[in-house]
Amino acid sequence: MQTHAKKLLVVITEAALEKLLVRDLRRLGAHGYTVCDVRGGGERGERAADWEADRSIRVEVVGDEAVVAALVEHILATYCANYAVSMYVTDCGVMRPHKF
Amino acid sequence: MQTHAKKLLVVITEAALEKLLVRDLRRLGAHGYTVCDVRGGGERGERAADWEADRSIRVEVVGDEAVVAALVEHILATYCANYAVSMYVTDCGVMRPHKF
Amino acid sequence: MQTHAKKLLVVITEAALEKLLVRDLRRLGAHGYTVCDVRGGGERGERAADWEADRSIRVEVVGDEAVVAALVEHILATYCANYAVSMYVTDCGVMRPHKF
Amino acid sequence: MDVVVLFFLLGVAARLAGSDLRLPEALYEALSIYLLLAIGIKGGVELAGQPLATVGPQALAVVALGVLLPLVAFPVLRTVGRFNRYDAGALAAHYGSVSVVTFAVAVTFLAGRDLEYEPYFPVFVVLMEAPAIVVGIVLARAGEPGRRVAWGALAHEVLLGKSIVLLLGGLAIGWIAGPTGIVPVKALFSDLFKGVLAIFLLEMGLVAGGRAAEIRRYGAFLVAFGVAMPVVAAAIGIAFAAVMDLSAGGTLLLATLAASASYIAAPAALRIALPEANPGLSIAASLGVTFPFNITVGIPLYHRMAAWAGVPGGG
Amino acid sequence: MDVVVLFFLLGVAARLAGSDLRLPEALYEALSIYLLLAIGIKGGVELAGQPLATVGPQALAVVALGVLLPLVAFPVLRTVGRFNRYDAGALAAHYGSVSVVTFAVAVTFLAGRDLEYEPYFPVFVVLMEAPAIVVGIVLARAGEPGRRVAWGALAHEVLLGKSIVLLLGGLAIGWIAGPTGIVPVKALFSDLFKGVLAIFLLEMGLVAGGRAAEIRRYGAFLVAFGVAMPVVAAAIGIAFAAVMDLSAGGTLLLATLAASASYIAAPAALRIALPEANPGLSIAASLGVTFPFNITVGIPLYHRMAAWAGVPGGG
Amino acid sequence: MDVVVLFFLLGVAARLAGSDLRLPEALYEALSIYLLLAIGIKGGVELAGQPLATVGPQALAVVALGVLLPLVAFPVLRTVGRFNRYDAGALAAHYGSVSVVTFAVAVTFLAGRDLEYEPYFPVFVVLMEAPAIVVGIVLARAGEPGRRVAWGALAHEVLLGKSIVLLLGGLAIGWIAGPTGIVPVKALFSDLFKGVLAIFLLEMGLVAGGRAAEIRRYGAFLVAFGVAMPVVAAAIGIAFAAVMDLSAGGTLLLATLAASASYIAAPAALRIALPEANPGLSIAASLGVTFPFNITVGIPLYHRMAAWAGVPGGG
Ligand SMILES: Nc1ncnc2c1ncn2[C@@H]1O[C@H](COP(=O)(O)O)[C@@H](O)[C@H]1O
Ligand SMILES: Nc1ncnc2c1ncn2[C@@H]1O[C@H](COP(=O)(O)O)[C@@H](O)[C@H]1O
Ligand SMILES: Nc1ncnc2c1ncn2[C@@H]1O[C@H](COP(=O)(O)O)[C@@H](O)[C@H]1O
Ligand code: NA
Ligand code: NA
Ligand code: NA
Repeated sequence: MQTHAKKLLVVITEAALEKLLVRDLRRLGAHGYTVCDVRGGGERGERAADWEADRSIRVEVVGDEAVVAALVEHILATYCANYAVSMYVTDCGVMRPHKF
Repeated sequence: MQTHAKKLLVVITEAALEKLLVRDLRRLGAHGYTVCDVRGGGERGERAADWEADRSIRVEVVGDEAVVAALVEHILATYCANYAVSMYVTDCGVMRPHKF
Repeated sequence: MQTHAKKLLVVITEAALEKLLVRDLRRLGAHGYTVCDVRGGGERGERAADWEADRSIRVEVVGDEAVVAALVEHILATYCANYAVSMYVTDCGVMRPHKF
Repeated sequence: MDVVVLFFLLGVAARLAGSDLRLPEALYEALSIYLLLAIGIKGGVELAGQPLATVGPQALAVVALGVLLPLVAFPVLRTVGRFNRYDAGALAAHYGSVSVVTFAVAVTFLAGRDLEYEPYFPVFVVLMEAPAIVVGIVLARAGEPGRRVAWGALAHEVLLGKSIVLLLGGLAIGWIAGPTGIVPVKALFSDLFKGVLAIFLLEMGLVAGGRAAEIRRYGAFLVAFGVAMPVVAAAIGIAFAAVMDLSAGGTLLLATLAASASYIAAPAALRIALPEANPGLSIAASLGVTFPFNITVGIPLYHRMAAWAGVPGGG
Repeated sequence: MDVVVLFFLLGVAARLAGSDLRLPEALYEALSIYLLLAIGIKGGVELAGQPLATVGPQALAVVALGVLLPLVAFPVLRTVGRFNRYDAGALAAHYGSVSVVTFAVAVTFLAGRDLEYEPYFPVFVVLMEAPAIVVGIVLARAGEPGRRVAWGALAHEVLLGKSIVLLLGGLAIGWIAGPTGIVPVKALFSDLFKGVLAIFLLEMGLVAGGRAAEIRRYGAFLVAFGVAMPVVAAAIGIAFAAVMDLSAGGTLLLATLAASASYIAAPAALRIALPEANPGLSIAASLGVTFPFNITVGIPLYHRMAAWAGVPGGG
Repeated sequence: MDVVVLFFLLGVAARLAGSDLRLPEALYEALSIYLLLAIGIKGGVELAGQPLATVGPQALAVVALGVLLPLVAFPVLRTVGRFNRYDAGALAAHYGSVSVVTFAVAVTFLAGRDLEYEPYFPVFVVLMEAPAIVVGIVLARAGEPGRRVAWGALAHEVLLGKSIVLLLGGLAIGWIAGPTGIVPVKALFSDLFKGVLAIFLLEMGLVAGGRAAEIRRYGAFLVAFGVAMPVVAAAIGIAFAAVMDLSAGGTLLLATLAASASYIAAPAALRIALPEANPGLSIAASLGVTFPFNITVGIPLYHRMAAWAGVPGGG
């Protein structure tokens, strides 16, 4: 199995940001993204998803290190001050490098 | 924390493939799998999950490198030409190696 | 992109354990967690989520190696004998290390 | 056969034929919330003006019935069924507790035959949820003096679970609002009841049909127990009804409650309080065998049994 | 314009205006399950006491209509539309099969005008689901003798899919229960039918409105086909209805079934059986063009066409 | 107490008792879509044949009321409450805007007492959604000339949000269909309204009950504001109603709209347009304090206040 090294960025944040994040990541060069509805808790308390304002999403982006770095930078600067945001990055390998 | 090295394969694809993929991965030696409903976008456009044909799933399989490689091979050969499919692989560690 | 090394623990288990796990992970020092509803199959058969007792969750915790190790230990000792549980650990990098 | 039962059979048939048809989880949840509330409300409205002097002793008898049934089931499961203590305790708990949907089908059965019953019966449903679960756990844990049961967590799980909160809440709402106060919500909670029950039964049929392979795996004893236990329980229920001096309709309802096996409250509680028990086993028996048996064959049979036992106005 | 169509237009307008309004997926699922069951039940209840001698030959004619329509569409799509064989086959399959919701809107149209129709029409809906899908696949695969179609999997997908299971199941329930047996569930399945249809049409409007960009991308031919094909198909349907000796209402319904394009059963089946076809294309045409056309302009037009063709009692 | 309010109290009680009961998110969504549409449709049907000459000036007054209320609230929040400008602006926006469900409870209150009101009131609900949100944001941003507000995005969020699209859409459908055209969907949108409202209130009770800890954390001022502000706003609303020459029922409705605080449109809009504000604060106040206060104590109180103020036919 021959794979090509990419980065996987996972962002867990408020559902209200979904539209904004998708627009941003497209603009910053990501080729795609995947969103999933989640609930959870962190610094900013429990987000039990039992009310519209309490819903959270988990956004996953596979991309080149540069794209992921730009995205991370942008999210830190734009959203982290005022929104519940968690982010982490892992290494990953893909089969068709042009896709990501 | 002593862990045993395994591979994690993540496949994001059309919901229509769920049954087929589960059958395939069982046949190719995976001991288990986890599926989650997602939405997203990529090469083949937005899959907003607002219509039956537009639903996507995220399938996660932890297994030995050989099993994951066989699965990747099979998916590339069988589904990638005609379906929206994204795949990536990461390293992971498990506690009970016989399980995966 | 400067990141700080952390561990990501993923636990896939029965929905009945959600409340217990969240309580446990808070107690053992995790700063947060994210939960997602999933379905799947493994050693203990298919969990198709078509019935209350058949629902599964996927819990994600990012934390220091020590916290994750303690959590893994606790889960192995407390739940693995009697519940459907899968766990794996991967390396990950975070931007704001104090958060996790 | 009542039309609602046909929906159940459709679900079973679709699943056995291999259809992937499934109702969304949220719909299943919504329907079960509706049914519990509606049953509670109906009972509550009629509770106004009931002589509590009668209900009190009857309520005690109903709790006693809930305690007795698992005590009957457990030894059979241990000796004839050769189950380990955990599985035997769990099964005993399921069969001593009750199924609200089976109760609803029995109420529909009575309505189709214009048979009256004590209107405060939903109170009995609430009272029979918990006792058998406690008894089943005690039986399973009896041989392990070292292990302590987290009774607090268990009480929380059962008493504050969906079934009891919504049934009791509905009872309270119906009782406070009374026959005139409830009118604004009747179009939803009363007129649509049987239609909603029908859709819920379709889903139950799909789930029950999906247990076929599991039932085959667990073998003949489980099927035999899943059929015989409700009949025995119904007979005991009819005896209790006679002592409690219930109407013909009430006798059928008590027999049905005794015969029915829980598949909502009990599984949830036992997964936490008795994790050693195999949850697939209890669900296969209660949902895959006993539930279908009760709503197709059982209820009419218990109606007959009541008549044989000399209940006036019985089948 | 019937009130239910206004809900569709609201959905389209909201989406075109850029609103993010969406109905939860589970609600969409729940409503579609309800509609299929309700349509089936209604037909089943009236099926009791129908002379099967009449229905038999008519049923054959309906299947023939389902086979014929894709044969008409395919060459046009290949030559004029210049689609590859897969896309042409898929589109032909969609347009030969039927849309249950379009059918429901036509039934509402008749009800508003007190026009009678053959009560067993839901049987025809079931019969027209599958044939065109098979024909469309055969047409697409004809040039590839090496490729074999997994007919077993396809049959499973179509015959055990949501549409046919629920329509047939509803028919069976209605037929077994009969006019009196069905009474307990009428408040849900009959009284609420049009309201539920309205909400479903709101969702359809949102989805159809969301296809605007895609339709623009696929170009003028697709729009022209999406409007012309249903009109031609309706004319063929009216001719069949004349031969079958259907009532005025039945003629409109058969014209509408012919004119309608599938967007539930066909897409699901073709994604598995004809993966080379672009699913966006068929959905854009059937849901984005033909469905709106049929429920706003088409149904009244086919009513007129039937009158022109001399159907007694037509518009 | 109206029966629908009992459902709210059941939700609060269940949550405070520690029950995990929750309605599925999709059900909550479905019910809120239904309620908005149903309220709109009802208003739209009655709008036909209303003299627009009267409605026009009243509409202007209603917008003025929406602008005035946050201007009253903001200085109090800044000085007495010592909130930062963002939180003060956000709270002011929530309290100037409206709660559709509180409005629905007030309508139910009137129906139970056979009191008439201007049938076009849903138009006022639409008109009062947005102005206070704009004013609240302007107040919060006033001290920061450097920051520009993305008014376009805000307009999109508010005007094309669920509340306004469905209310306006319902109004349009009701208005176009008229009293006879609407008949086919009445069984769903009219007969079931109060039952659906009851279940929605159960969910609101669960959510409100879940805010108890948060409310305690934010302290006494928030609770005092959450009770006093609606009473003051209701008084202002009654004064406006007198000027606008509204009926007794209309006076109560306007008082209720003034007193009610938004928890759907405002939170969504402010999270985007005023992210510095703590969303938990506004929700705790509007949903945890003001909503329960209004539907239990407030509405009857405003009815009395209107009578004291000399509105004929008032409580
Ligand atoms: N340590 C963590 N591990 C996993 N998920 C987390 C963690 N911390 C926070 N989250 C998720 O990120 C969301 C926002 O986090 P916060 O900004 O810390 O409140 C939470 O609601 C969780 O879903
Ligand atoms: N770069 C990416 N990162 C994360 N998910 C992706 C990415 N590209 C595609 N996906 C997901 O995979 C699905 C199919 O991708 P595609 O075949 O590229 O259209 C999309 O709908 C996304 O959910
Ligand atoms: N190899 C695997 N890869 C991914 N998920 C798994 C795997 N094995 C088990 N799971 C998940 O973990 C749950 C419990 O596993 P088990 O205890 O093996 O039955 C399953 O229902 C799956 O959702
Ligand atoms: Na029982
Ligand atoms: Na057709
Ligand atoms: Na207000």
